Amino acid sequence: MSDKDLKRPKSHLFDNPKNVTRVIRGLLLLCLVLVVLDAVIHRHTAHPWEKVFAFYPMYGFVACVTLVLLAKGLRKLVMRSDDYYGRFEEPPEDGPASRSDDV
Amino acid sequence: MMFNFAPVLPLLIGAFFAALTRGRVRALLMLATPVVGAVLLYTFTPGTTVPVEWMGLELTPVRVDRLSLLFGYLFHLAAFLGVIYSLHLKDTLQLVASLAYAACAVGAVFAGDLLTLFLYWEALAVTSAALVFARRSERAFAAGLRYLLIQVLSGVLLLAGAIAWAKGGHGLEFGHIGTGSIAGKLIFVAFGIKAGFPLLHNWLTDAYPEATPSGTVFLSAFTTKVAIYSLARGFGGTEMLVYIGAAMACFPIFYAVIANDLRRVLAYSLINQLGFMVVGIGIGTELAINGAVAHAFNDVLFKGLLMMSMGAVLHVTGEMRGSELGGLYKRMPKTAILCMVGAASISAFPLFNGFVSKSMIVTAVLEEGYEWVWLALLFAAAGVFHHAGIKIPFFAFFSHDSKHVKQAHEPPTNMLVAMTIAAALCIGIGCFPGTLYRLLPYPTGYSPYDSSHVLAQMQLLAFSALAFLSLKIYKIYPPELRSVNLDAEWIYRRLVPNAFRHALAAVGRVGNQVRSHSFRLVSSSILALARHHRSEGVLARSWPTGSMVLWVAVLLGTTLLLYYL
Amino acid sequence: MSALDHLPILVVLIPLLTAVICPLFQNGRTAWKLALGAAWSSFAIACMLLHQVLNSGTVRYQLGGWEPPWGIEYRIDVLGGFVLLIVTSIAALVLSYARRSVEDEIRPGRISFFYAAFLLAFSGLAGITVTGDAFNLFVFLEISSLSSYALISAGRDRRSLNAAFQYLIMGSIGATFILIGIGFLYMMTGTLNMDDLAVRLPEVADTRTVRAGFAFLTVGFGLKLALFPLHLWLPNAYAYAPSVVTAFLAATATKVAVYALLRFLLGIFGVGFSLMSMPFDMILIGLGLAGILSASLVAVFQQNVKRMLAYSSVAQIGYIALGIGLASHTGISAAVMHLFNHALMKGALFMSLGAVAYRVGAMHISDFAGLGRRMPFTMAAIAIAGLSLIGIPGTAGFISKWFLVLGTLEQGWWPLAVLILLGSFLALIYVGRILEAAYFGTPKENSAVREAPLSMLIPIWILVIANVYFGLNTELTVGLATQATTDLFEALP
Amino acid sequence: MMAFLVITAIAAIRRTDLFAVTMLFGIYSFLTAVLFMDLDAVDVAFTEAAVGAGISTVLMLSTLRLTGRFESSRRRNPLLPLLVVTVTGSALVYGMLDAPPFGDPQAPVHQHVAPRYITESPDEIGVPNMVTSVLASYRGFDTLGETIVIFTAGLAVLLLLGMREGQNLRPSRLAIGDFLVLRVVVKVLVAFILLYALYVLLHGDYGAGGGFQSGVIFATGFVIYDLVFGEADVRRVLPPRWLARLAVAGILLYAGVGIFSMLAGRPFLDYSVLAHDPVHGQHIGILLIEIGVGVTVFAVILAIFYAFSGLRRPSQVA
Repeated sequence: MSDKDLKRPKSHLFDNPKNVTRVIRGLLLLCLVLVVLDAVIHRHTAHPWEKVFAFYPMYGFVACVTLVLLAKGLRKLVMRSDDYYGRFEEPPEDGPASRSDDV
Repeated sequence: MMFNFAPVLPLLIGAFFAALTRGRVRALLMLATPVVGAVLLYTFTPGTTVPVEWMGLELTPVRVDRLSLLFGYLFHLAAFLGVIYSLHLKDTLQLVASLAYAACAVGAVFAGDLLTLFLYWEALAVTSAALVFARRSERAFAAGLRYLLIQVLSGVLLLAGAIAWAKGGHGLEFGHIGTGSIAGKLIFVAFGIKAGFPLLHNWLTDAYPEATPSGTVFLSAFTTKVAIYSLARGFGGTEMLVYIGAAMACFPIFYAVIANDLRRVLAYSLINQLGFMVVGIGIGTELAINGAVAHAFNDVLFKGLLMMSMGAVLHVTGEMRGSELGGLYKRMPKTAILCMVGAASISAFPLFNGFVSKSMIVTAVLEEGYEWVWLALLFAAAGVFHHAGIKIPFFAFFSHDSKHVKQAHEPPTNMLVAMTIAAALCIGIGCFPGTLYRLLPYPTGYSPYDSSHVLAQMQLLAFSALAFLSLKIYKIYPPELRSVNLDAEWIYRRLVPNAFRHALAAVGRVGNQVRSHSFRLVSSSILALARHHRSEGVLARSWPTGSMVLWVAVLLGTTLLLYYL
Repeated sequence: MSALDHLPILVVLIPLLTAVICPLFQNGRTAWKLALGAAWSSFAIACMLLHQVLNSGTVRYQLGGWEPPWGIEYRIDVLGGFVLLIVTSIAALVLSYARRSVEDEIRPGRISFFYAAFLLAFSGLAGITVTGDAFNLFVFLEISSLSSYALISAGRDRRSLNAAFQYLIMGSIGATFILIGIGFLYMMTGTLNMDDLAVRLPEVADTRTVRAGFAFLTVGFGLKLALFPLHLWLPNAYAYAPSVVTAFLAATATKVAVYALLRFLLGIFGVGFSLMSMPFDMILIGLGLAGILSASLVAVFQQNVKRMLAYSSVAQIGYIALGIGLASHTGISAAVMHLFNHALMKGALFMSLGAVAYRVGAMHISDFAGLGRRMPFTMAAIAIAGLSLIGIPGTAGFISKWFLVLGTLEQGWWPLAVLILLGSFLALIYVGRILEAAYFGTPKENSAVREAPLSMLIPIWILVIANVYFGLNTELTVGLATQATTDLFEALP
Repeated sequence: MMAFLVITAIAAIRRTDLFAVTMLFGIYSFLTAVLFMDLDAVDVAFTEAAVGAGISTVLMLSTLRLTGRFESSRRRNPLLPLLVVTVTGSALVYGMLDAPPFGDPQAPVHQHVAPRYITESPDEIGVPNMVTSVLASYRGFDTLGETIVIFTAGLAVLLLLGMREGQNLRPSRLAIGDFLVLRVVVKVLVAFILLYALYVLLHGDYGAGGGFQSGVIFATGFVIYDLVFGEADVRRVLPPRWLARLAVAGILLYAGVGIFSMLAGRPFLDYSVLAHDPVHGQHIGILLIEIGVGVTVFAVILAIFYAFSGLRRPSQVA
């Protein structure tokens, strides 16, 4: 793969938005299958809550959303500038704090 | 006599010769060292102890049992991987320190008494601090000093506890201690510092991101695992640990989500994983202890793998902040894949090693009826996937293309080899957990792969991923920002110094206004303490002879009066 | 009498007479060889004596053939033999190391005088440890003090004159106080022999005169051993003296003063009087603690490394005083052990500083920048001895601190233990400062500093290895210290 | 007498004129010596007179010529020191009230060790002066120690100032030497001083005196001669190098006696082996060591004096 990279430096796997969409669709499909399996497979449970339909999927989803939202809130509380504890030698860097969350 | 140091010797000798040799000889030597050590361990029979008398104390420098043997093998394995990973280095300080550090960790788990444990405990502090210092930046130096202070503090507490424990008539033997006595509490806190208990954890998230690339690989393997071992031996079944562990498993993930430095993310996730182990120890059933120990074993592998992959990125780009990285899969595909293996392992995907140990702990928690703790662990497990499983690879290798993509390339072969071995072990243990289970302290009939477990875990993880995806798509996910996030370290890095300053100022003001003698006394004595001891302070100055003589007279008068009384 | 019976006097007489002969040689090299021979033979004799003492109990020798209490008696017990061993071994090592350092720091015409004075100081200290006569002890104290003043004033730095002068004044006051104390004791008992004093004192112990004498002795020895706040002469004296002198005095002089204190206060007055019925234990603990904390704190801020370690010596004396003040078997053994261990580490440290002075010529902490690379062996020696100073396990310093902490806990005074550890922590900081400069500082560009010569490195490393060896194998130190303490406790009701 | 002593001491502290202070010190020593006489301690008084009033005054005077005459004065608040000293002093006096009364024959001092010195020393040692027999024989080793203390002092001065050899010497013209009367008197006096010193040395067994005092007096003689006639003459008689050798020789003589007794199978400094009759041996031993002490003391004092006067020379040339 790396050899190919060198020859065609501009086209990588996720440079093509179609591939990204594929991944997303794959994940959605997986989720669906897993929920369906929950209904199909008989599971032995140790705790009453486990018997609730789709307990794990819901818990996982809710937990993560809560986590992120709380963390964002936490950021308001604890985030400080980079040199809060005093300035140290700066790694080679240019420009102000850049955002990097554009998928 | 030789046997007193036997488990430590190979690594120690290796460290010694690593200091003297260079180049290929040193590489071979350092590779051979952990292998020889591991073979030596193989000759030990569990149940061996060697009593030694030292300073009138009955000591047991070496005690071999299943628990210590398991950790012994683990540390040799970790040292072996670490050595491979750092083969390209020419920095003698780092190489010597890392082998010596591994040696101390091995010594600590074979220590049969508290004093020997303390010796290795402090040696661990010093040798590991060297790995932080070896980064040789101002930042690393400051972080290393803070790290060293806290580590030494832990040692001091351990020593104090050990003395009190011995005074309590228990002898120095390192067995079950419990938190019943003052001594036990002291030792508990000492272990807790090294295990990264909440509010005592800051040395970890502070220093690990500042160490050298390979230094952090070593750091993540030893110190905390020694603490886990010590907790397992000294405080198995202490209920408080269940709650402490649950807290440890949960709170760091919030920080991990917003931390920018990816190795800091891993440091927080290390605490989170330690939380699982601590819960297991706190529950104290055979299954739980087995789970904790097995998880410690696996954590060394997958956390090592993740640290190695991040170290590789740092090595190649010189950058570790998530906000400045991204898109590296184009240039470092092998590293990216290996990193994802580590991410899958830490997230406990079935067929990866995290799964086979984490599920033991979770099962044990449920068996003992800790309902809320179980929910907390589930939450933590989902969170792990979120920050370590997705965030690390995503921001380092995918996300947007950073400016580093142009110059990036695969790391040196030795790094790749080390990562490959670790990844292979992660998958190997994940697929065939029986080998690991046979090494555990208690016999186990546990089987992780039943449909319920696998399905539940897959559902949990898949929907966590879904959550990440949707948050990302709806732009709710917090962006990576260059920032410092306050943590408990703020107390000693900011609050205490500031409070001290403010208190002084306030005390001075109040003193002026109210002319209150007591306040002035406090303020002036604190100020005086600082002022008088500076190099030109009263207590440090050269004195005129007359004043010295005056002191003599004062002292003579005082003693005379005291003696007449 | 066979030659073996004469050992107690020979151990003092050999260096003493060699010292007297030394000035006759204009050639410093010859004087050095003589001194070296004398020191090593004293060391050999000290070993034999200690062996004798351990095998057959206290060794006695009647000078002039007059039996005590009429004549002067030499009397070596375990404690004396132990301290004698410290003094002779350090003297032998320091002298082995001395040649190049002395040639570098002392004017050529005065080298033989220097060695003579050195040997006089040495024999004075050795004399104190072997004598069993209170006045004779004073005489040897005078010999050692007087020659110490001379040795200190021989420093290159002009400030050494002032330092020596202050030491002279303070030392003389100390000596006078000791003399007055001895005088009071003589007045009340009519004898000068230590054993005899010990027998006759209890009858008159309740008089104010004896107590006044006790106070004089306390303060006099306090001055000599640089007990806080009587330590003010010490930092400058150590900082500006020639390297060899600092190494020798720091490792031995205060130790011998502590020995004399122990001998008088415990051997003569008895533990019961000194530490139980007098508040002396409280004085020692208070001042010892103040010394540990204050002097360590000062050391943290010092810029001159030699002065930093001098303050650290004051702090270490604090530990010893604290140990004695605990008035328990463990505490006093800890103090005795610390005598030995402190001699090992301070000897090694100051000798290494001497090597730095030899190559670099300056003692400011900035002069140490980058020496970790330029003088790796010297700096490694400083590092290891520094660790021992902090009390890192595996080094000798740990052993005595361990026993000290044990002693405080035995009494249930755990806050004291915490403060002792705080002292160690301060030591960590100041030693850390040196090492930081040496290993992380950037060296001055123009300097072409090389590693110290082998003739200096070998003695340094013998001490460094001893620091580690006695940290691991504690049989000798702990055994001797415990036995010496037992003897002190059992000597008297 | 005590009152005089105190007054002198206070006066010495208050004066800033160093010359006057030196003189006051001389007076102080002399008063002390008289006080010792009063207490029947003839030997001590003799020593105090010779050292305190004699040689140290001379040395201080010659130092004064090197430095200035007046003290550079610095005033500090004397109240605190005064308070401390008063408290301590009164505590001491209070302590002393408990001591056995002065001159009490029942005092422990007179009861324990001393009786043997008094009653048996004539038989054991055969020297009428009991002080001499205590110092030189019973406690002979202390005396060796003290001699070495003196030697150390000399060594210290040499180490500090170095020893100058006499090649660049010339008879110096000192103001003090210009008076003819002084010259004549001193010339005559010096002979007597030296003779007296010898007497004190050899007569030490019987009357007050001994090697120490004799050495001091001997040295005083040389110093006076030097002060008046310049150092060249004295140095020609006794070059500095010889002084060092003399000092060494004195101690070696002393220690040699001890070593001889060791070789003879007795403890160090046991004089009884020096002759067939132990008492006679003691006698010889004491004489020998007194000579040793005298020689060393003399040589050291003179060497110190040389060292200081050697310092003076360059400044005069300049």
